[in-house]
Amino acid sequence: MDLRYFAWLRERIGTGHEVIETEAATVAELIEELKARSEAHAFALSDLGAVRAAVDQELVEFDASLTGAREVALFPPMTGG
Amino acid sequence: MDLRYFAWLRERIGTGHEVIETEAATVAELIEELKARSEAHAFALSDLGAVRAAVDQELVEFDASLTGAREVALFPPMTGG
Amino acid sequence: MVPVRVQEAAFDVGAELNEFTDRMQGAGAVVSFTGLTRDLAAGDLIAMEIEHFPGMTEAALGTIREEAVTRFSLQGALVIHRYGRLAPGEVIMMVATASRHRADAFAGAEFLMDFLKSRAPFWKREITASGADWVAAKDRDEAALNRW
Amino acid sequence: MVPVRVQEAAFDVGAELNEFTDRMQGAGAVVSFTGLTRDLAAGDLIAMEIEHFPGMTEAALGTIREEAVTRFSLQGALVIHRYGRLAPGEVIMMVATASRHRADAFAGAEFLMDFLKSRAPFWKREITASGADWVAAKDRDEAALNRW
Repeated sequence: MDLRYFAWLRERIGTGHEVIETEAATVAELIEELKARSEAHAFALSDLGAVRAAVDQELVEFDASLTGAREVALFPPMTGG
Repeated sequence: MDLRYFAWLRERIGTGHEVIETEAATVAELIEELKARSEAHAFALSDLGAVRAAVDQELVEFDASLTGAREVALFPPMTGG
Repeated sequence: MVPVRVQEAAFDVGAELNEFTDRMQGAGAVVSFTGLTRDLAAGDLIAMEIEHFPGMTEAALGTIREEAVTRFSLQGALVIHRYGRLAPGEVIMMVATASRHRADAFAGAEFLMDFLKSRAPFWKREITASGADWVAAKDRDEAALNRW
Repeated sequence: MVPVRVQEAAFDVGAELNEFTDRMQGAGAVVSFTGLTRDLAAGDLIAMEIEHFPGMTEAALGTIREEAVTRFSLQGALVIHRYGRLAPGEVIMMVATASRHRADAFAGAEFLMDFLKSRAPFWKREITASGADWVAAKDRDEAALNRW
């Protein structure tokens, strides 16, 4: 699965893109897996109130299913405009 | 006193400007005087719900005093913008 | 630049907006409103004629503008309104507001429009194939003032 | 003209607004919003960097735009948003809306801005003399969504 990170999440994890194998059924499960992946991941994902997720470029809640998903993006709350 | 009329009030009265002598103490009294002036005035001023007034270029209510006033303008509700 | 203008001549909304924005140093938000002559009724509008009360118009717009600037802490506000004969699709008027945050710029522009609409001495007349009619004031325009 | 554009290059707000307005035949009201990089903190902003999520950004803005058009019966809506490095006072983005009556054009533009702000994948970073900081999302921006 393709993972994409943006803004300070990207900076803390140290990359904007990685490819992983996962059996996670939901975004929440995926995030738990990622936190175990490295200290950087754990730090970046320590405050989930400040994390938003998109599955295949659609904003979702953490309980969203990953069935059929090809890409998950994690990032801070958006600040456009 | 200078009187000015605008829009359909001007058209119905037949002039945009006239000068009159008046002892009217308020706009309401002035309007009553004007209605007695001609049929055209009476017709133009028959529906006071559709008449607005300005004394010396400031919007006022009909009970506004005319003490010291030099000009009274009467016109329909405004439709700018 | 004069922040309130009442004129017969057409003007370039984009150029006015750019010039206004350039002068609003430190503003984060600029809102503009443009009013155009629509083809109102059955698609047969030939022209819109706008009468106004020279002198009072400028004073009323100036007062409304000052009130908007104070009330919404605007960094600037611009009002341009035309009078005379306009073709369908022509620009009648514009307002622009600038503020630090977007909510104030939006509120300031809406406030300006609401008051300008019912408190500035302009009267519109539509010329159609079947004659000329003064545009009636709308109850909702008067009601719009109550929210402020 | 493409109604949603995400680009690094600067653009001319006035020219875009004029072009948009020219295409809105029959509209009586056009509203524009322009967002500018303010000198936010202690007056020492050197630059604003805007990161985005290519592909998702265009899709999200397109969805928000469609929703605004449907909801407020707009005759048209335009969204242009930049990314990359911007100097203080530069234009970040604009929206424009057109409708028959002014209330819809205003509401449509505010709706677009509220959703764009918290639902389109842009992230701002301020570069100042003392370093670089990601701009924090504001509670009031999230709260602004609840009114719609």
